[in-house]
Amino acid sequence: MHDFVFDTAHLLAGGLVLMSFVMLYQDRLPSLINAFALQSALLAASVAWQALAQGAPHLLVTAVIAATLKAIVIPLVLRYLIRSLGIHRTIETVTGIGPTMLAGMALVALSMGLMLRATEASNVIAREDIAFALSVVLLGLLIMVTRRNAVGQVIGFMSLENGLILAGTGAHGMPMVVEISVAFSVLIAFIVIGIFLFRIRERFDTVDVAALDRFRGERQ
Amino acid sequence: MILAAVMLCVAGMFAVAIAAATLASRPFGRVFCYGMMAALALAALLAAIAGLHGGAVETLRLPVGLPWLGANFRLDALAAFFLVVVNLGAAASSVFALGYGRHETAPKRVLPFFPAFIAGMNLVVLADDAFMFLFAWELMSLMSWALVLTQDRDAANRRAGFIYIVMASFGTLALLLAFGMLAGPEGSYAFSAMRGHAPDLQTASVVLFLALLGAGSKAGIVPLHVWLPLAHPAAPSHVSALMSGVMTKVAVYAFVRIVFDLAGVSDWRLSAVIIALGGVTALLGVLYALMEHDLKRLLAYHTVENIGIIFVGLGLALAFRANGLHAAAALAATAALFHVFNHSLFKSLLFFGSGAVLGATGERDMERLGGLIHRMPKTAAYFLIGAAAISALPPLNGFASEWLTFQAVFLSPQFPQWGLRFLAPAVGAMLALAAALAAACFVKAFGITFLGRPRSREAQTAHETDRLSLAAMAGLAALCIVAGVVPGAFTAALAPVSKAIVFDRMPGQNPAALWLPLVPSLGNANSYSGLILFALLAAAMALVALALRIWANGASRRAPAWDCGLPDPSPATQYGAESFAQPIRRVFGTIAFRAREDVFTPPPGDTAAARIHVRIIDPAWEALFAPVGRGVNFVADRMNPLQFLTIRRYLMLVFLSLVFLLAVLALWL
Amino acid sequence: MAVTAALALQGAQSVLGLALAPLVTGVVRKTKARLQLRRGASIFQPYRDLARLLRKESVLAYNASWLFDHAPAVILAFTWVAASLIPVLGTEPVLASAADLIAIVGLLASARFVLALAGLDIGTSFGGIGASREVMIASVAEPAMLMLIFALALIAGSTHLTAIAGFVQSPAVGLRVSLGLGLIGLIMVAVAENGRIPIDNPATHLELTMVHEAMVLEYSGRHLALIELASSLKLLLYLSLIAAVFLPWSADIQWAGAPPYAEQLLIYLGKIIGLAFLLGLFEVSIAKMRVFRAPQFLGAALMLTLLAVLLRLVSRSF
Amino acid sequence: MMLPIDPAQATLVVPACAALLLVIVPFSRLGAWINMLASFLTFAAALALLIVRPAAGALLAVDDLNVVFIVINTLVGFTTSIFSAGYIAHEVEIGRLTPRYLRFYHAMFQFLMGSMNLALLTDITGLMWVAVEFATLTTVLMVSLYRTREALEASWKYFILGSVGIALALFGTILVYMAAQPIVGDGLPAMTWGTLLANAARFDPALLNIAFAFLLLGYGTKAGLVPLHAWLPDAHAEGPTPISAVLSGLLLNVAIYAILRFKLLLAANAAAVAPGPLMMTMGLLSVLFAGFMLYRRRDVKRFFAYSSIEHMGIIAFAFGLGGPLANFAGLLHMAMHSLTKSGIFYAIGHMTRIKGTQRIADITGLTSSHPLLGWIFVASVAAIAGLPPFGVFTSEFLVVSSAFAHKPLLAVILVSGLLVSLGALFLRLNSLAFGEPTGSLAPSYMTHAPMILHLAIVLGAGIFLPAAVAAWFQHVAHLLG
Repeated sequence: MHDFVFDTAHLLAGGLVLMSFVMLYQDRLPSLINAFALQSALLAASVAWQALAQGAPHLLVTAVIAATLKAIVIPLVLRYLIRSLGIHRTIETVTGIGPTMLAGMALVALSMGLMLRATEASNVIAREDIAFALSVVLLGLLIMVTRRNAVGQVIGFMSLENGLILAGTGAHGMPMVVEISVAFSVLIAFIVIGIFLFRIRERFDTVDVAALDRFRGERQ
Repeated sequence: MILAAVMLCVAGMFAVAIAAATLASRPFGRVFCYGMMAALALAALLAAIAGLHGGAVETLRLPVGLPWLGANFRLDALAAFFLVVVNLGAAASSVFALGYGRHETAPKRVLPFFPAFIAGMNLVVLADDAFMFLFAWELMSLMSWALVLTQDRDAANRRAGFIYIVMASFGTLALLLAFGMLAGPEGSYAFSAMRGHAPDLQTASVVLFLALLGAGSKAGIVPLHVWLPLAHPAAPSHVSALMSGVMTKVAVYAFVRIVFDLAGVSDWRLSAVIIALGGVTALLGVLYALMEHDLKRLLAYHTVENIGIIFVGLGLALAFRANGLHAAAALAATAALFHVFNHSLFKSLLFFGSGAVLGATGERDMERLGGLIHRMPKTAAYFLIGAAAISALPPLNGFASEWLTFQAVFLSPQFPQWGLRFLAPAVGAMLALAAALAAACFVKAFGITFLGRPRSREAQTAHETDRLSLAAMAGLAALCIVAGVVPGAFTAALAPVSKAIVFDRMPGQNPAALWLPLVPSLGNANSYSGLILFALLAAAMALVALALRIWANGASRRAPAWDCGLPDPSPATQYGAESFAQPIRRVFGTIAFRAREDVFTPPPGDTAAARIHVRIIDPAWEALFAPVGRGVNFVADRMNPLQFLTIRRYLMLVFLSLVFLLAVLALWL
Repeated sequence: MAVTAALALQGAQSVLGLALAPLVTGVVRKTKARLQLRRGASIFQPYRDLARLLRKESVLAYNASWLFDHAPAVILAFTWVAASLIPVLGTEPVLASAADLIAIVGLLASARFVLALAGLDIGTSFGGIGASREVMIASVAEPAMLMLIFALALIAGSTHLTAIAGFVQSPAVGLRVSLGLGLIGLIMVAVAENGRIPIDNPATHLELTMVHEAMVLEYSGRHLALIELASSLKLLLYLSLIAAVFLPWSADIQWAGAPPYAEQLLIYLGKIIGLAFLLGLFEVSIAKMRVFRAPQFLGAALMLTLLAVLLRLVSRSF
Repeated sequence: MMLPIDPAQATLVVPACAALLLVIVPFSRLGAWINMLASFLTFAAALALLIVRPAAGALLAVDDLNVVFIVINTLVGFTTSIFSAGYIAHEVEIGRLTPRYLRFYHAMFQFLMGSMNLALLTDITGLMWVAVEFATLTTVLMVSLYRTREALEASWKYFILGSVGIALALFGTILVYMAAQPIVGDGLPAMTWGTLLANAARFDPALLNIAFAFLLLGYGTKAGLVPLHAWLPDAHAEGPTPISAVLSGLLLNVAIYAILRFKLLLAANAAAVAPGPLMMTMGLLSVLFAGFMLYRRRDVKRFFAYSSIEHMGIIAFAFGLGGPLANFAGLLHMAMHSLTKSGIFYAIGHMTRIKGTQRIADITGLTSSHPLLGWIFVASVAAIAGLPPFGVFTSEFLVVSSAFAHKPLLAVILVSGLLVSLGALFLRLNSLAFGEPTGSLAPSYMTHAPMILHLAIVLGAGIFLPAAVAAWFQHVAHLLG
């Protein structure tokens, strides 16, 4: 039973990392959003599984939040945004896909090497999860820095938060306060981003961050 | 007791500063401020003299500053002597300012800072722990910086102030590191604790180097002098007098305190460095001065020269002390300290004179002055005395101290080390050269400013300055003469100081008969008596006058100048500052400053005026300061683009530093 | 008693110096004249000149200041005091303790300081030329002189002229390389300080070559007399300095109870006249150099004296 | 005496209520007054904490460390509320702000104060993280208050970088929990400072190391340490001046406080790598970088924002150096810096309002045109440059000397960095405060009291540091190890 629990958790967490790679691979906004939705769904599943495994029902709340908000609502809103703002669909990535993927591999290796050796003390599921979580976080950051497009960056940021939630749930018996705060912060963060996108819509013709960076202070 | 009295005076000065901040706008504010300052400085001066005679060491600990350290003050012979220097100068300049202050356009920018500046200098001399010392030191710098910026509308003054404050802070940080070296890893910052353990050679040399950077930059050691001729003249003249005549001496005090007292440096190689630096400073300082035609800047450069002479004396003292030749060390130290005192006298006097000229004509440029001896006879007389004194002419005080310095140089054969034996005469030659050039420079300064025919309308319509200014100058001039005629009295007063720093005193002064000649060292019969010389000169002049009265035709007739038959009415044809210095510029300037003269003579038939353009390059600025400035600008330019990256690039920075840290951890674990 | 006698001797010495000074100038001029196959004026001509100048009224420029008026007396006084501190009869003037060689150089420097200022006072171009060239020359001559003093101090162990003179008279000292170098240096300095050829020409009034004459151009009457007297006194001073240090032959003082001042005076006169003759010879035998060569000339003197010092430092035997 | 709530809760409750009230109150004047009153009450409560120290509750725990911060925090908050009253009123006059935004502004101000107090006082690592997050979001909104393109970009930059930093900090917090959980068991205890500190020695060092790497980067972003500083200058320059003062004076301190808390854990664990070198490196980097960047700034607020980066570097360096003396110096420097720097920003508020520009080149001769303001500004800049008789001199003296005692080479680097930035400060001061005055000469109606108060405190601390305060700081310094 235990190894089944373990394998499933392992599978789901690995799935998250995989989805991160998929997102890393995408160069079109809609598909990127789809990948993100899928990752969020996987996250919800893994959180739920954790709730069962740890016998911690409150985690189900987090799972539900993830499933509804991140897997469904946000992707819809993003699609709407893209349509309403008329953003050109293809996002120009900074470097080619190949180097990015290689960097991603290196990051995963790094996090694995770091975590698996570090957390001898804590239980197996935890170290697996935390290792995967770290790689998801790093990959999320990588997505952020390799995308020139605001929406792309936002998505990268949110997949980073997915990694955080994975870590939080992986940590055995971590108090409620954290999940709430995470969800809450994601909510607020998203609201604010939304506000921004609309303001930016008012002011600029694009949500391309580069356009935002035209001023950059003192460069008159 | 005495220390307490001095501290009270200092507190009073601060009080005056605060009061002045409010009274500055009132008409009587000036009188109040300078009057109070004169009184307080005089009181402190008397207390300091008493302390110098009493010779008792007093300490005082106030519960301010760092709680566990407190503010420690100490009055010993060394401190007392420099207190005398500081407060004498302060009192004189306060009296001078009582009259001269009328010329101040913005009293609000002077009155509050002037007392605080003086109080800060007093505190530096009294401080007995590193924190208090640096606190007072930097306070002194800050206040004088504010005074330099009195005429802040002038861009040159702002530049001077900027260079000054940066150099001052540089010096402070160097001193801070020096104290850090002395305090050691767990050491305390109280001077008493530092005196305890003598540092090893390496530490000592680092400390000496840092002290040279810190105190030397304040005193104006070449090549750290560049701020000095910019900042000193920028301030009002009575402040210039303080900065040039007194503040540089406070820097000398810092050097003596650190190197002689705290570090107890005892290695002849280090002293050789000081001697050589002093010689170079003296020579270059006077050469700079000769190239100058701004009266106040000329005086400031002469401060550099005299600081060089003082450091030669100090270096010799250190060298003798390192070799255990205490009598010789006493001679050298006494010479240096006596010159400190003398220079504070005549440099203040000269700056007062230049201030009087500035007030009367609004001109600092000697090329637009001249003939002032007719309109400002008293000022001219006092300035002449100061000029003769700083040119080391007997029977005035400048000669007495330089004579002592030469005597110290002449003792160099006693050195066991060949290096010093050869260095000393070479530096002696430099000093001699510097002295002769100084005389030349002050022939120029006095001759071009006060003699000849006025070169501008302002110079024509000048009027003698007010009584109080004249009184201040008269007092200093009198002191110059007295210190020259009976130097024994002053060197005798210095005995406790030299005892304190080189463990011996100069022989041959019994307080009962101070009119007896100076006998610097018992080894040889060398002696000098300003009094006898003075008497002889007086007698000779009397005899000459008598002879003229008896035999000569006393009639005089006024007539146009002859000038070989063809006098030119235009005052432009007389020698100016530039032309007077031209021979010396050709002889020395070409080497020292790569001085070039570009003469433009129009072709025949062209009636355009011929022009001569002199270009002088300050090696210190070129070699040291310009590169630093360029370097900072270069780095700033290279870094500036980091302000204009895109958000994604900034994220990249964060990301990379995270990955870097994790990688490091992964590799180290 | 002894003090009063010594004081009297000192006074006599001073007056003697003042009295002799014009004579020396006269001797030099006469020598030069003879060597140039002129008859020349009598050696007492300078006395007549002084007397004539004293009789004349003095003409001052309109803008001459009090400094210009009083400078000559001051200059003469300084030079006189300096001169009277050189031991002439016997080796111990009572006032010797007042000043050593450095002080004597200082006194001369003071005199020059005042003279240069007087040159600038009227505000004529010639005064300026003279003053600026004078100080330029002095700025190299004085260090040379001080180095010479240093060398002498190293040899005799004192900067006191009496001590030095006494030392060189003692049998302990023989011919020394450093002394020789010092002598040459001293002669060069003396030539420069007294404005003799090749540095300056005391007889010229060709504007571009003047140094000393240019400074005193505006003086006349009694003022000029004092200046002339001072300059010849200065010449005498240097000659007797050379005599005292480098011609240390004097009568044996232990010969009788009373010191034989007469003999010593004769010996001294002999030395001075001889030196004056040599100076004249030297002056006619070379040509005046450009004013900007002067620093090199004196720089050589400085180097020689410095070399003397260093040699002396290396070994006592030099 | 028996209060309904203890002062610690009061420092949170008062701002919260005030924020709600301010959302409702429509009148801007009244809002400003309420703002001031609330800030004052908070300050009073914080002062009360010095006397009556409530027992550690479930969420809040007051100890010597955070009392230092809470007092500075509320004091500067109070003076800032006074300053902002006049400033914002003027902004409304000239129509840069509308009353609607004003209501929002005041509410946000109280909300910000409250969340910062929470971050300082809470005993729970997670709660502290939440509070810092809220503080960040609030300031993001306030920076964007003017709605100009520049303001929008600045706050966007701030928002993105800030949320990434926050995310990293959260990951670090989780890791710390994971390190603690096996030892102290599940639940809140594993997130409580007390228990964490007590058991830190037995935590998995490797996990702690990774955690600290994340926490340093996360909270270091909020502290504006190079190379995580990018948001700071623009956020300072484009937001309302009171917010710049709060950012420099308070929010950076809160971030430093968070780092210190976690540094304590690592210090308590022998096997973990010493956090010192890391902090010292970032500190020196910040000092040097900011020092050179100062030379090319044209905007006066951005200029002093970089100076804040420099001082955060000094503080990080001091705490990284460790040891009682250096920690004391760090604490003192932090207090002195937040007082002085906020005072400087008040002065800048005055001058930008008078001259109507933030360009350094367009503001000159203040000492001539506005003597009081000008000389206060000169004194404040001299103070921030570390010149006596001001308290910054004391702290910098201690930092440099203690650094020199242990790591001479680093001390030399630090000193050169200080000198570079001092040069830049006085170069700009030359043109700002001196020379021919340009632009409007209209007198400044706003009160100078806050500036003078701050300057007076800094001056007093420089001349005479009360033994009680010193002993208190020293105790804290010993806590920090």
